[in-house]
Amino acid sequence: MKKLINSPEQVVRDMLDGMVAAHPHLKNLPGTQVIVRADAPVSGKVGLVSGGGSGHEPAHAGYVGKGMLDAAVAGEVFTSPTPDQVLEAIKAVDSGNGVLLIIKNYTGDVMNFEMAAELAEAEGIRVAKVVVNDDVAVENSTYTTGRRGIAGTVFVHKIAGALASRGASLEQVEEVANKVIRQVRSMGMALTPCIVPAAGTPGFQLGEDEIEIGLGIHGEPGVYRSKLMTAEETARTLLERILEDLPLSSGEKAAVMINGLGATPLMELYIVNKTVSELLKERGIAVHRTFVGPYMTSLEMAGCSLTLLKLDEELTDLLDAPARTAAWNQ
Amino acid sequence: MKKLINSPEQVVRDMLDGMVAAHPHLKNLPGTQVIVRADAPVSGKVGLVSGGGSGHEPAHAGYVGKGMLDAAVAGEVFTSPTPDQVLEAIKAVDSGNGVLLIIKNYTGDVMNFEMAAELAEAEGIRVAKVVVNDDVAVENSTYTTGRRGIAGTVFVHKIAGALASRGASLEQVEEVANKVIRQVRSMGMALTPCIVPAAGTPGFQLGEDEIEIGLGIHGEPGVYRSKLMTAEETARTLLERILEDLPLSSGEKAAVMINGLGATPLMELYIVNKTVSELLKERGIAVHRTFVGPYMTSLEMAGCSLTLLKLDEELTDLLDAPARTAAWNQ
Amino acid sequence: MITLKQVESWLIETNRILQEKKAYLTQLDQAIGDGDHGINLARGFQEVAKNLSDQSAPDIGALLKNVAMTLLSKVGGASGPLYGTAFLKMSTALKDKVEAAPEEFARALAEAADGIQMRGKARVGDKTMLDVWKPVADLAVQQGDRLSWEALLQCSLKQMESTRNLEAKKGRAAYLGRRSVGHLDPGAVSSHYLFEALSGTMTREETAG
Amino acid sequence: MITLKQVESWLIETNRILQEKKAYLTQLDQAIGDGDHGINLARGFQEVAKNLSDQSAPDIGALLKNVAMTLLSKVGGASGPLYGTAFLKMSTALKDKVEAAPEEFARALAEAADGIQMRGKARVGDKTMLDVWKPVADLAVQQGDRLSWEALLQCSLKQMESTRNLEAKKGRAAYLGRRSVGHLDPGAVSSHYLFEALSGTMTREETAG
Ligand SMILES: Nc1ncnc2c1ncn2[C@@H]1O[C@H](COP(=O)(O)OP(=O)(O)O)[C@@H](O)[C@H]1O
Ligand SMILES: Nc1ncnc2c1ncn2[C@@H]1O[C@H](COP(=O)(O)OP(=O)(O)O)[C@@H](O)[C@H]1O
Ligand SMILES: [Mg+2]
Ligand SMILES: [Mg+2]
Ligand SMILES: [Mg+2]
Ligand SMILES: [Mg+2]
Repeated sequence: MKKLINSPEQVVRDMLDGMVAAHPHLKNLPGTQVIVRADAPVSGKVGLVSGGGSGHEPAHAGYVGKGMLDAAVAGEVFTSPTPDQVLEAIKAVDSGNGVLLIIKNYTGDVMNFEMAAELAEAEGIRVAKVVVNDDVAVENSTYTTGRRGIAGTVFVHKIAGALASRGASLEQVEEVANKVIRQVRSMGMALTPCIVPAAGTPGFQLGEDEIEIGLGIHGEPGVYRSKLMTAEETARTLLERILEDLPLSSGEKAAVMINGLGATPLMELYIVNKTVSELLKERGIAVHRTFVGPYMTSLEMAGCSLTLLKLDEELTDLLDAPARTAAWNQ
Repeated sequence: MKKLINSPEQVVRDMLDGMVAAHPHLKNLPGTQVIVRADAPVSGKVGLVSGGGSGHEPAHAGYVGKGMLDAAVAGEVFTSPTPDQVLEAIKAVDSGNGVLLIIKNYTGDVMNFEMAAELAEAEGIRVAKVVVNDDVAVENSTYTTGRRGIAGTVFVHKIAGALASRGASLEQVEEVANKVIRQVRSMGMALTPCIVPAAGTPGFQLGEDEIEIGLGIHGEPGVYRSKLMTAEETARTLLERILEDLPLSSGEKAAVMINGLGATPLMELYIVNKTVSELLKERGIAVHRTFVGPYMTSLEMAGCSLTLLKLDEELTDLLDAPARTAAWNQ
Repeated sequence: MITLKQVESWLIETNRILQEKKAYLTQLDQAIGDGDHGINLARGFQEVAKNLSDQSAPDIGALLKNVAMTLLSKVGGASGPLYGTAFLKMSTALKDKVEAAPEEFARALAEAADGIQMRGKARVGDKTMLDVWKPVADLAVQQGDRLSWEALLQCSLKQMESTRNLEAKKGRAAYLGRRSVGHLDPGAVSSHYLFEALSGTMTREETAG
Repeated sequence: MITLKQVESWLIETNRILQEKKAYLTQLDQAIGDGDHGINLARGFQEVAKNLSDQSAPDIGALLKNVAMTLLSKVGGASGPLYGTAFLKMSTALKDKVEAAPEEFARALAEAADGIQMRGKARVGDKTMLDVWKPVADLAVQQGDRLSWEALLQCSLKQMESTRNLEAKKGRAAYLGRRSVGHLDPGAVSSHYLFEALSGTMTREETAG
């Protein structure tokens, strides 16, 4: 295992220290793994809290700042943070206007955030929750765990954050977050596995000409294994599966994210985007904006995910609103 | 070789297509590998042109936009672009106020850009050149090639770009670029090699517990090989070498860049920054801003470089001036 | 009667096994999950064992409440809230008790299993830790004051093994669908270690006592 | 006399060798450079060969000028401007010639070598392509009209080999310092292929003619 780390047990602690050292607009709540805006709580504003296991950087602390999140809770690598930590985040960002929890749909995240919400409500804080489940690779069914939350989560942060910073109510912010969740879909693929530092070995093995399609962001294997494909075939595979689930007709408008999983360089992501943009053009779907880069990673996994967000006027306006964070500035 | 590409011969072409598709503020000069601002030439402004081999994304096209570069010329992977291409860039961005070429110090880049400058001057365009050589890993001597240009180049883009966008003259922009070059130093290290797509095999081999110290950004081997170190030791090694060459006293101010080489995730870069920020604090050096991320990469190489830029009031002001590009927004 | 001391021994023995099996549990989780289960539980129970030696609780209920809070705040992931809830429910069932009759302890286990079901919304057969907890607790309740630790151990082992051929319906392994078949569920295995420790501790103490 | 046709054959033969040695040159460049030398030259000379079959030049000077412009715009890197400059200088020296005497051709080679030196600012012994060009051109000039293609080939080979034990002072290999010793310079090797093709073409044509 070749990593620039000090010790596997320390990675999250060290990373958070390095992060607040780099970004003066962030602070670390003492004794916790919670990163909050240095000016939290922002009075008159609904607080936005997200988080999850670490290893997805810049998610989520990279999205803390004006116009996006108020706090991010970092669990151990690929391990949901615990309820006490989430509670600290909620308390730190509540200005009396209530707090929205943006949760990625994993059993652990949902349970830990739910318990924190119960604890916060017991302390008299109004809490709402939304659960992001954008990953179309996974069968959606009420009998199972349902779909995972992956890169589409970042659009929820952006849009809910923009509305919150305009002074909307908790109910309104929750509503727009749920609208994004209804209109966003993603799917990923991996060229290589990743190594949880404390585990020291890769989560799965892939042959020199094998890839995993429909992969999550926790180093878990994908939905099926395939032969290495060209960037064009990859883009087509991901896009077609997404469009099956989120029908977009000619004339409709979308935002696109080509997300790198950690070790895939921008060059390759742009090559994927070439095909994605061509295919969308063929179908008459207007691309309002395209985001290319590492937005929701999986340690040093090589691969990418594609996210499509169907836009209407409201979402477009909020997507384009200003934001000042470590990983999203506009 | 596992890459998200269509064919090794096509990577640069496909990438540029994907890039202009993603970023409407960019356009590709037809029939070339030149990316220019969509609104070029900007009247009344000195034009800024940079470029080099591809494989360093987001460098350089990711820095084209308001407040930074006017054009970036993309060579084949790790291969300097040719004089005719650079000439097209110069012609496209000259508004009559002259053009500054920002060249990384590699024999090929220097010669190709020089020839282009000669051709442009023959066509009556005023051209100035600066050569960035921030890599302290390499012995500096007039008898040799001298130091390489690596991640520090991005600070030159930012600061010269800011001054140019304020309407300064070619001489003034050249002068401030040279000031940045005098005050910026970098050094890199790699955990893994990278693969030039058309070559298909890694440029060098590293054992499971070996790293290269003093590495460039073209997949060339480093200055020496070492055992795998902790992030702390790595940060210390790079920083000490830099400070030997760029003495910074207590009370002086610097900007810091922790640059990822392509496959190193943000988590690890932040862990490196933890130590860098602590060591600078110990020495009483004030960090004005810290940039963490992939700024000047080397395909899918794992590793990082550290850059320090000594700041005075002028450079601070220009560093903080607005910029709107794909990879640097503020 | 089950004493406070025995419950302490049980937890220390559980920690010992989990530390020993940390890598194995992580391997199991790598196959059909995200590879952190062993790490998560080893971190949590390490802390439980540390707290046991640092401070003493007045009764079984208080002791198990401390354990629950430690697991909730140290484990994370899916297993943190699940194990945390299980111990919280047991602590409520054994509130103020300095010792517990076998049938009281069995009812506490049943409360714990129901807590896991309530929190995780899984059913037996979904290839989760519930596949061990529920049948073991049911057996214990059924046996009442004639509780056999050996029978409980066998049931736990059998249930753990049963997860191998199931298709996961809950938790991270569910994303794999049919590909989850053929692998043991890591949470079922760690739960079995808990019951192995319980049975071992009780048997040893009975023999010794 | 060296004819326009022979110069064309020389370039076609050079391209053939470079395509064949593309991977080898790239390997050499991976060892002490950035691994693109074979790719760069193969791309450039491929285009040269293509242009030769597409259009015909009236004389050697014009032909070599086309070659120079093609290399300048297709090769890139360090070798593009260097080879481009070399051919540009040769084209000037052989301007308007439909055939060239051996001593004229030798002077053109000397101009080319000087062009490489001017452009790259290297000296012989710096472990660059100049280590082949300069001595080969010097020998050719010295031999004048008694130019021996075989001697020229031997000189080129020897000079190419000489780069192995040198420490690089110019180009990318210079960053390696002492670590560059023990490896052939890729540009010296590709330059040798150029002279191998020259010697081969001329010898063959002499024998045939
Ligand atoms: N809904 C659920 N109900 C009961 N047990 C569950 C549920 N979801 C997951 N589990 C258990 O949790 C175990 C995984 O725990 P762990 O690896 O620590 O968490 P995570 O899946 O968040 O990484 C699974 O093996 C399974 O036994
Ligand atoms: N200053 C120089 N003078 C002469 N030849 C040089 C000089 N610098 C480099 N070269 C030659 O160029 C070759 C490398 O070419 P190439 O790999 O195509 O370019 P790059 O180094 O830009 O990748 C070297 O092997 C060397 O022979
Ligand atoms: Mg986990
Ligand atoms: Mg090169
Ligand atoms: Mg797990
Ligand atoms: Mg090269």
